[in-house]
Amino acid sequence: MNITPYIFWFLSVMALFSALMMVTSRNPVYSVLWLISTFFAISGHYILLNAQFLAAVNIIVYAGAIMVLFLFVIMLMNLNRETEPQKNRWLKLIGALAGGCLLLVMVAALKDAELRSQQAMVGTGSIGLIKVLGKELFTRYVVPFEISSLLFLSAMVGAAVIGKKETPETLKS
Amino acid sequence: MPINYYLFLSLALFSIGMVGVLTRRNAIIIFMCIELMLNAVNLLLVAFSKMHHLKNLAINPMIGVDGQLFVFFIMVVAAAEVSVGLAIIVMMYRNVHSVDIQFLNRLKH
Amino acid sequence: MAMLSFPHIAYLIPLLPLLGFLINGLGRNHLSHRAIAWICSGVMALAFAASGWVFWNLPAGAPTILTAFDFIRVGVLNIPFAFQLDALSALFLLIITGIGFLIHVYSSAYMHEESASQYGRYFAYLNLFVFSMLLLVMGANFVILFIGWEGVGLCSYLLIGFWFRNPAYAQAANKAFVMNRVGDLAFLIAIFWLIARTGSVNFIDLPMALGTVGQSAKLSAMDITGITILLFIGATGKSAQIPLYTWLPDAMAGPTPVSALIHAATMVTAGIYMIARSNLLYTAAPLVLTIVAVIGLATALLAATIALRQNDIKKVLAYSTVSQLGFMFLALGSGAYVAAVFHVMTHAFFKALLFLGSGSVIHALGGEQDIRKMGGLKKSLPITYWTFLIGCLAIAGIFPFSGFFSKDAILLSAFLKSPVFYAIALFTALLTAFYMFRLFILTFGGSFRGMEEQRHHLHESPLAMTLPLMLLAVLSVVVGWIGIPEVLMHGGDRLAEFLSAVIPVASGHEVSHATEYMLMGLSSGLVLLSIYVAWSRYKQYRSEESESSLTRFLDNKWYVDEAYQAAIVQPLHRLAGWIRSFFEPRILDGAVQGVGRVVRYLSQQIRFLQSGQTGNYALWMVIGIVLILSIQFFIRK
Amino acid sequence: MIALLLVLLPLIGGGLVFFLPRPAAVRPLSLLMALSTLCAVVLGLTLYAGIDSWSFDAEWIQPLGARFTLKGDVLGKWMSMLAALGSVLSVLGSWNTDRKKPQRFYGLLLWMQAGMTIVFLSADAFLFYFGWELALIPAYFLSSIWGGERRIAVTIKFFLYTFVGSVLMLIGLIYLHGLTPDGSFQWQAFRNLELEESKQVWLFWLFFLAFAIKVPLFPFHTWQPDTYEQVPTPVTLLLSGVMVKMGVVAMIRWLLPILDIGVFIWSDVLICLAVVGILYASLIAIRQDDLKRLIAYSSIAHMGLTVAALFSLTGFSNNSNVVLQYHLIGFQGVMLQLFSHGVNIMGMWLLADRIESRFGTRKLSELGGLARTAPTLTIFFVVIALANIALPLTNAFPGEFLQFNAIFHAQSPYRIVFLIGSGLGVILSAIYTLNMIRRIFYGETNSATENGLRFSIAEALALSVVVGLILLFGIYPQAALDFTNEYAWEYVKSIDITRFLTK
Amino acid sequence: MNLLLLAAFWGVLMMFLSVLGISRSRIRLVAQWGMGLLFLSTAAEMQGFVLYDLNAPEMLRVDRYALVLLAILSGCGFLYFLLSATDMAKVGSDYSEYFALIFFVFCGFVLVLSFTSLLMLFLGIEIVTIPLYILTGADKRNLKSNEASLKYFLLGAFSTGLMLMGITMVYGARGSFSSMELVGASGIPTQLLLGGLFLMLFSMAFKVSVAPFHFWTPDVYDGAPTVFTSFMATLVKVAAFAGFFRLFDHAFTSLTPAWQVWAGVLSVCTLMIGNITAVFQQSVKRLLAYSSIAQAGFMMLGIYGLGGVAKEGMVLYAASYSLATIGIFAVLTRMQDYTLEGFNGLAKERPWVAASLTIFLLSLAGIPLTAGFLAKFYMLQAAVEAKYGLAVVIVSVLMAAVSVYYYFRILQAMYFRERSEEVSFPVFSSGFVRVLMLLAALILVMGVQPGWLLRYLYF
Repeated sequence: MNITPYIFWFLSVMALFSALMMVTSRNPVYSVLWLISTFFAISGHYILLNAQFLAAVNIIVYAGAIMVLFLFVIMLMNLNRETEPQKNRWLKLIGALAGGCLLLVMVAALKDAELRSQQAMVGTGSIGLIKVLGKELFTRYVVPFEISSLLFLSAMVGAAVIGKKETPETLKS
Repeated sequence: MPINYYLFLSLALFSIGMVGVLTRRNAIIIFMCIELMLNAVNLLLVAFSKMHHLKNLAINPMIGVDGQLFVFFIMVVAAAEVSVGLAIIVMMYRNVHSVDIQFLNRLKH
Repeated sequence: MAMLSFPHIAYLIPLLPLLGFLINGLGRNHLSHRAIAWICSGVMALAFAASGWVFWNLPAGAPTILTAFDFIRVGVLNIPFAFQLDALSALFLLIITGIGFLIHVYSSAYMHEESASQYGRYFAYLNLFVFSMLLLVMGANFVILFIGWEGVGLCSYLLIGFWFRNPAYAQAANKAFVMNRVGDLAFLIAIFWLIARTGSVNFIDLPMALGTVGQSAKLSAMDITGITILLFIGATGKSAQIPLYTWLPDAMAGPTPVSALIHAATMVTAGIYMIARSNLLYTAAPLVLTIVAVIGLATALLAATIALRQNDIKKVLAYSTVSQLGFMFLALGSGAYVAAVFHVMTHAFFKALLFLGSGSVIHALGGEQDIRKMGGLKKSLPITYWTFLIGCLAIAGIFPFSGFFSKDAILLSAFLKSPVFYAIALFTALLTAFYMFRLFILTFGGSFRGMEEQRHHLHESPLAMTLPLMLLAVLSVVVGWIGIPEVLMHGGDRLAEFLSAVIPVASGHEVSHATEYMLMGLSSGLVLLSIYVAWSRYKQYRSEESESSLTRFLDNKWYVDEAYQAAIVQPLHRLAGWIRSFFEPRILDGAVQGVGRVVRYLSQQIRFLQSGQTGNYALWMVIGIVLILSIQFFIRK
Repeated sequence: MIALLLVLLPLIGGGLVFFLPRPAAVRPLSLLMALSTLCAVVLGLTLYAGIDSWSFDAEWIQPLGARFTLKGDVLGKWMSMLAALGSVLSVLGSWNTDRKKPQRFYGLLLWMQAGMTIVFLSADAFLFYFGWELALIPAYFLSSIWGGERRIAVTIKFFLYTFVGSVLMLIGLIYLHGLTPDGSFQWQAFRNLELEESKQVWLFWLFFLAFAIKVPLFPFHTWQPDTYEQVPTPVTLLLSGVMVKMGVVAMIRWLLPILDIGVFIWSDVLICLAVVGILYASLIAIRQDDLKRLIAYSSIAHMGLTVAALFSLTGFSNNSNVVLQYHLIGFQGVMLQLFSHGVNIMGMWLLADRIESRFGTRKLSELGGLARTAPTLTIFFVVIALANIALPLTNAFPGEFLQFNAIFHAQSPYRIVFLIGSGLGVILSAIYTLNMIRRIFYGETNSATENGLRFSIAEALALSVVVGLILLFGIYPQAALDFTNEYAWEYVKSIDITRFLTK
Repeated sequence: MNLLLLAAFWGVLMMFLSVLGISRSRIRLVAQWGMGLLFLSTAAEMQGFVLYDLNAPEMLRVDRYALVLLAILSGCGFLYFLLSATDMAKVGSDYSEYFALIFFVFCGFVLVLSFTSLLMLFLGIEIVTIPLYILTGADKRNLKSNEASLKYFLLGAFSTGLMLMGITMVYGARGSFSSMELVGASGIPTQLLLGGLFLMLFSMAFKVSVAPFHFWTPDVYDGAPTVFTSFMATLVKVAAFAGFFRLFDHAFTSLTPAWQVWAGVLSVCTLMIGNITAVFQQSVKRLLAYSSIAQAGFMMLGIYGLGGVAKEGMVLYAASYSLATIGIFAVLTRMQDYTLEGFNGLAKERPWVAASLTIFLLSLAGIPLTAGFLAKFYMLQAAVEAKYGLAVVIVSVLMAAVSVYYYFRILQAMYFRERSEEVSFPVFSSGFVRVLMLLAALILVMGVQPGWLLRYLYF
C-alpha cells in the first residue's frame, strides 16, 4: 500500500482546480489567491519528487515574494473589485478553444510515445537536496550564476528608469 | 510515478495559463497567467530531472541535477521579469489609469 | 575609249544616274536651274549612250555576269551584287535610259516654275528612279532585282508625293508604297522559298534548279507553283494588276513627267520584266500561267471599262496603262513572253508620248486636267495635237503603228491559249480604241470649253517639251517594225530572234496563215469601227452624258476602292484602334497594373490583422502553433 | 585588357563626370570618355584583335565561385561597339540640350553604358547579372529625375517589371550554379551541364521571362511605350538602342546554348508570341499619335522579328550540314540586325528628340508641313525611318532578309504561318512609318512648325554617323557578315540538339 | 569573451556615471569609446588576444561564427552610437542608464551567439529582452511608448513561456541542456523532442518576428523611441537570428526533415505579410517596421536552407541589414515628419544624406552592387537546394520585388518630389554625414567584395 499516488492525485487536482479558478476569477485578488494555492500544490509535487530546495524556494520566492508584489500592485491600483469588463464572448470562446486545442494536440502527440514506460523517481533521490544543488551551482553552473547577476542589474536599472518620475528639470539637464 | 502523468499535468497547467492569457483583459492577470505557465514548466522540468536521474542512476548519479538548477534559474529570471513587468504596468497605470489591455490600441495597422 | 572595257561601261549605266542623284541631292541648294537640268539630262544621255554601246557590243550566247562585290554571302547562300547583261536586260536598258532621257529633257521645261531647290530635288528623285530601275533590270539575281524593285517603289512614293503640301497627294503616295509592299512581301517569300530549295537566287542557276541542266531538279512541282504564284503576286503589286492595281490611278498625283516615267519606262513594267526573266519557272507551271492570263485579261477589261468614264486626262491614261499591262500579262500567261516584252517596248514609247502630250496640254491650260473643260486645242497646240494623235493610233493598234504589231502578237497568243480569251481581249482592245479616241476628241476636237483667261494663255509648249514629243512620235510609229509577224514578212520578228537566248522560242502549235490574216483583219476592222463610234459620239460634246446605273458603276470604278476600304482598311483600322485604346491599356497593361492593385488592396486588408489588440496577437500566435503542430503530428508523416 | 578597359573607362569616366565641379566641362568630358571607349573598341577590333586582349579573368567573390570574367567573343565585341556608339550618339545628340545638374546626368549615362558593356562581355553568370542590374539603376534615376510628367509612376513600373524578370533569372542562375560540380558561375560550366529535359522545361521560363521583359516581347512589353515616352531622349536612345539588345544577347548567350532542349520545346510558343507581337505592336503603331510611342511600338515589332528568327534556329540538324547552313544564315541575320536596329532606332530617337524640343510637341497631329520648312530634317528622318522598315540598301534589309530565312527554316509545323505573320508586319510597318512621315512632313505647316529647324554641328554629326552606318551596312553588309561569320558558324553548331538524340 | 567582460564592466560604469552627475556629452563620449573598445577587443580576440577565458565549454563557446558576428554587432553598435547617441538624450532624462542597458544587452548578445547550453540561450535572450522592455518604454510620458512597452513585455513573456516549455521537452527527451547534437541522442521519444523543437522554433520565431509571431513588431517598433527602434530592429534582431541559426545548426540538424518545410512556410508567410503590408504604410517608421519583418523572412531562408552557404549569408545579412537600417533610422530619428511626405525633396537640400539613404534603401531592396544584394543572394542560394526550395525562392524574389516598390517610394519622395512648405529639414552635422557616408561606403564595399568580411569565418 503506497500513499504516493493518492497524494499525487490530490495535489494534481488541487493544482488544476486552483489554476482554473485563477483564470476564471473576476476579482484580481481572488486570482492572486488561487494562484498562490496553485503554487502550494506545485510545491507539494516538488516535495513528492524529493526536490526539497525547489519546494522551499517556490514557496518563499513565488508564493511569498512575487505574489505579494502582485497583490501589492493590485491593491495599489485599487483593482480589488470585479471591475474588469468582459471580453467579447466570441473572442473568449476562441481563446479557450485555441488553448484547449493546443492541449489536445500536445497530449495526443505525446501520449503514445515510449515515454509511457518511463517513471519519475518519487520520494527518494538526492539530487534535489540543497547540498548537491549548491555544489553544482558553484562549480559547473558558476558562469550562468554570475551572469544572472547581469540580468538582475539590468532589471534593477530598468525598474529605476521606468519607476523614476520624469520632471521638467531632469529633462533639461 | 509514470512520467506521463506529470507531462499531462503540466501541459494542462500550461494550457490553462495560455487560455488565461488569451481570454483575460487585465494586464496583471495576464501576467499571472504567464507565471502559471512558467510554473507548469518548472514542474515538468523537475519531473524530467527525476526521470533521467532514475534512468541513469547506475551510470551517473548526478544526472538530473541540471533540470533542477534550470528551475532555479527560471525562478531567478521570473523574479527579474516580475520587477520589470510590474514597473511597466504601474507606469502604464499612471498614464491611463487602467490596466486593461483592450485600451492599448493607439498602435495598430 | 580603249581604257573602257565592256564591264566598265556596263557599270557606268546605273552609276551615271546615281551620280546625278548625288550631285543634285547634295547640291540642290547651290545649283541653278540650268545646271541641274544639264547635269540630269546629261547623265541620262550618257547612260543612254552607254546602254547603246552595251546593246551593240553584247556578247552573243551566254549572258554576261558582272560581279561587283559580295552582297550577302553566308554559308550556302551567296548573293553577289552582280549585274546580268543579256538580250533582255540590254533591251530594257535601252528603253529605260532612252525614254528616261527624253522625260528628263521634257521635265527640265515642265518643272521650270519650281524653286531651284525643289527643282533639284525633283531631278534627284528622277535620277534615283532611273537608277533603281536600271538596278532592277541589270540585277543578276532576284535579290538585286528586288532591291531595284523596292527602289522604284520608294522613288514613286517620293515623286507621287512631290507636291507635299497637298495631303491627298501624300495619301496617294502612301497608298502606292503600301500596295507595292503587299506585293513585295509575296515576292520576298518567293525568294525565301527559292533559297530554301536551291540555295541560290541567281537567274543563271534557274535551269539547274529546274533540272533542265545537269542533275535532278531541286524544285518540285509544288515548289514551282508556289514560287511562281508568289512572284506573280509580287508582279501584280508593281505592275498594277488585280487585286493590287488601285494605287496606279491615284499615283497621277505626281508631276506629269513622273507619270510618264512610271507608266512608260519604269516601275510598272518591272512585273513583266520579272516574269519574263523567270520564264523558265513559269513555263514549268502551266496552272500559274493560266492564272496569270486570267488575271491579266480581267485587269485589262476592268481597267478599260473604268477608263471609258474617266474625265481626268491623266486618269484615262492611267487606266489605259493598267489595261495595257493586263494585255501584257495575258501574253505572259499565254506563254508569249516575247510578245509581252514587245508590248512593253511599244507601250513604253506611245504611253510616254501620250503622257508627255497630256503634260503639254495641262501645261498649256495652266494645270487643268478635266477633259470636259478642254476641247479645240488642235489649233493652239499643233505639235501636241499631231503627236498625241499618233500616240492614240498606236495604242489603238492601227497598222502600221507600233501598237498594232505588239497587240496583234498578244491577241494571237491569246487565241492560241483559248478563243474565249481572244474574244475578251479583242473586246478590250475595242474599248481601248474607244476611250482613247474619246479622250482625244474631247481634248483636241470641238471647241474650247474652258475659261476665258485660259483661252488667252493657250500656247504651244517650249522646244524642250515638244522635241521629246516629236521624237517619241516617230519612235511610236517605227518601233513596231522590229517585230513584224512571220506571216507578214519572213524573218520579220527580229525581236524574238534577239531574245531567243533568254526566252526560248516556244514550239507550240501554230495557226495557219489564213487564220492569222483573218484575226488581224477582224481586229483592225473592229478597232476602226470603234474609233468611228467614238468620233461620232463625242465630236459634238457639250455637257454631261446620260447617267445610268451602269455608268455610275463605272464612274465609281466598280467601287473597288470602297470595297477595299470596307473589307480591309476599315476593319484593320478599327482593330488597331480597339487594341490601342482598349486591349493594350485595359487588358495587357491592366493585368500588369492589376498585380500592383491587388497587392495594394491586399496590403490595405492585411494590415487590419494588426488590430492593436494584444490578446488578438497572442491568439494568432496560438492558432499558428496549433495549426503547425497538428499538421506536423497528424497530417504529415 | 581591352575588355577591362571597356568597362573601366565609362565606369571611371562616369565617376569623374559625376563629381565634376563645373557644368560647362561636362559634355566635352563625357564625349571624350564615350569617344575613348569607342576608340578602345575600334583598337580592339583592329590592332589588338587577339583573344588575349579581349579576355580578362580575375578572382572575385571566392566563397561563391563568382569570378570577374570578361570575354569578348564576336558577339561581345559587336555589341560593346554598339554600346560605345550609343553613348557617343547620346552625348552628341543632347549636346545643345540644357539640363539641370548635367554632371549627374552624364555620369549616370556613362555608368549605364558600363553596365551594359559588362552584360555584353561577361562570361560569368554572376557578373552578368551584376551588369544587368547595374545598367538598370542609372536608367531608373535618369528616367525619374529628368523624365516627363508621369515619370515617377512610369519608371517604377519599368523598374519593377524588369526587376521581377531579372530576379527570376537570378533564381535560375543560382539553381544552375548549384548543379555545377565545382560551384562555378562560368559560362562554360553552365554549358557543360547537359541538363535533362524535365529540368530544362521549367528552368527555361525563369530565364526567358527576364529576357522577354527586357526585349520586350509581347505580352511583356507594356512597360516600354510608357517608359520611352517619359524618359529623356538620350536615355531612351540607350534604352532602346542598346539595352533592349541585352535581352537578345542574353538569349543568345545564356539561353540557347545552355537550355537548348527547353528552348526547342517551347520554340513554337515563343515564335508565336514574337509574331503576334509583331502584328500587335504594328497595329498599335498605326493608330498612334505620339511620335515617341510610335517609335517604341515599332521597336517592339522589330525586336519581335529578331526574337522569332532567333528561336527558329533551334532544333535537330541530324548532323546535316545543309540544315546548319540555313541556321547560320538566320543567325547571321540576327547578329546583323542586332546592330542595325540599334543604329536605326538611335537615329529615330535623335530625331524625335530634336522635333520635340524644337516644336514642343510630339503629337503627330500637331506637326505637319516640315518637309518645306525643315528639309534637312526631312531627309534624315526619311532615310532613317525607311532604314527602320528595312528598305533595301539600308542596313536593316540584309538583316531582316536573313532573319526571314531563319523563320522559313524553323523546325515547326507552323513555320509558314509564322513567316506570313511576320511578313505582314513588313506591310504594317510600311503603313505606320509612312503615316508618320506623312503627318509630320507633308501637308501645311502650322504656327509651331512654320519656323523650321536647324541642326547644330554635333547633332548633324551624330545623324551623319547614323546615316553613314545605315548605308555602309546596307550596301555592303558583307563587311559585318564576314566579321561574325566564324562565330556564327560555331554558334549554330553548338545550339544544335542532335547530340541529345544520340544519347 | 573579451566583449562579455568589457560590456558588463562598461554597463556598470555607465550605471555609476549617472549617479556622478557628469555632463551628457561626457557620458556620450565614454559610451562611444566603450563601444569602440568592444569592437576593438573583439577584433583583437579574432587575432588571438583573449583577456580572460571563462573556460566553461559546456556553457559557452566562442567560435569564429560568434566572433565574426560579435565583431559585426559591436562595429555596428559603434557606428550606431556615433550616429544616434545624441538623439538618445531627447528620449528622457536617464541618459546614462540607456547606455548601461545597451551594454547589458551586448552581454546578452555574447550569450546568444556563443551558447552551448540551452540555459545560456535562455539567459542570453532574457538579458537581451529585459533591457529592451525598458528601452521601449523609455519615453515615459508618451502613451505610445508605454503601450509598446507593455505589449512587448506581455507577449515577450508569453513567448518566453513557450520557449521554456520547449527547452523542457527537449530536456525530457535528451536528458541534457547541451545544444550540441551528439549528447543523449539515443532512445529518444522523438515526439517529445519534436514537440520541444517546435515550441523553441515558435518562440525564436517570435523573437525575430517571423509570421505569424510577428504581430508585436510593428506596434513595438512604432511605439518605441526611434533611436531604440533602430537598435531593436537591427542589432537585436540580428543577434536573435544568429542565435536562432546557431541553435538549429548545432542542435537540430539531424531533425532537419521535420522542421525544414516549416521554416520555409514561415519564411514565405513572413515575406508575404511583411512586404505586402508595408506597401500601404504612410509612416516611414512603421514602413521600416514592416520591412524589418520582411527582411526577417529573408533571413529565415537562411535557417530554411541551413548549411555552409547559409552561415555566410547570415553573416553578410547581419552586416548589410544592420548597417543599412541603422543609417536609415539615424536619419529618420532627426526628421520632423515621419511620413513619406516628410522626405519630399530631401535630395535637393541634403544631397549627401539623400545619397547615403539611397544606398541604404537599395541595399535593403537587394539591388546589386550593394551588400544587401549579396546577402539575399546567399540566402537564396542556401534555400534553393532545400526541399521545395524553388517554390519558396520564387515567392521570396517576387516579394523582394514588392519590397522594391515601397523602398523606392522613399527614394521617389527624396529625389523626384518637391519639398512641401511647412516641412523643414534638420541640419545634419558634418560628422554625422561623414559617418553616414562611411556606412554607405561599407555597404558598397561589401557589395563588391564580400570576401573581405567572410574570410574571417574561416582560418
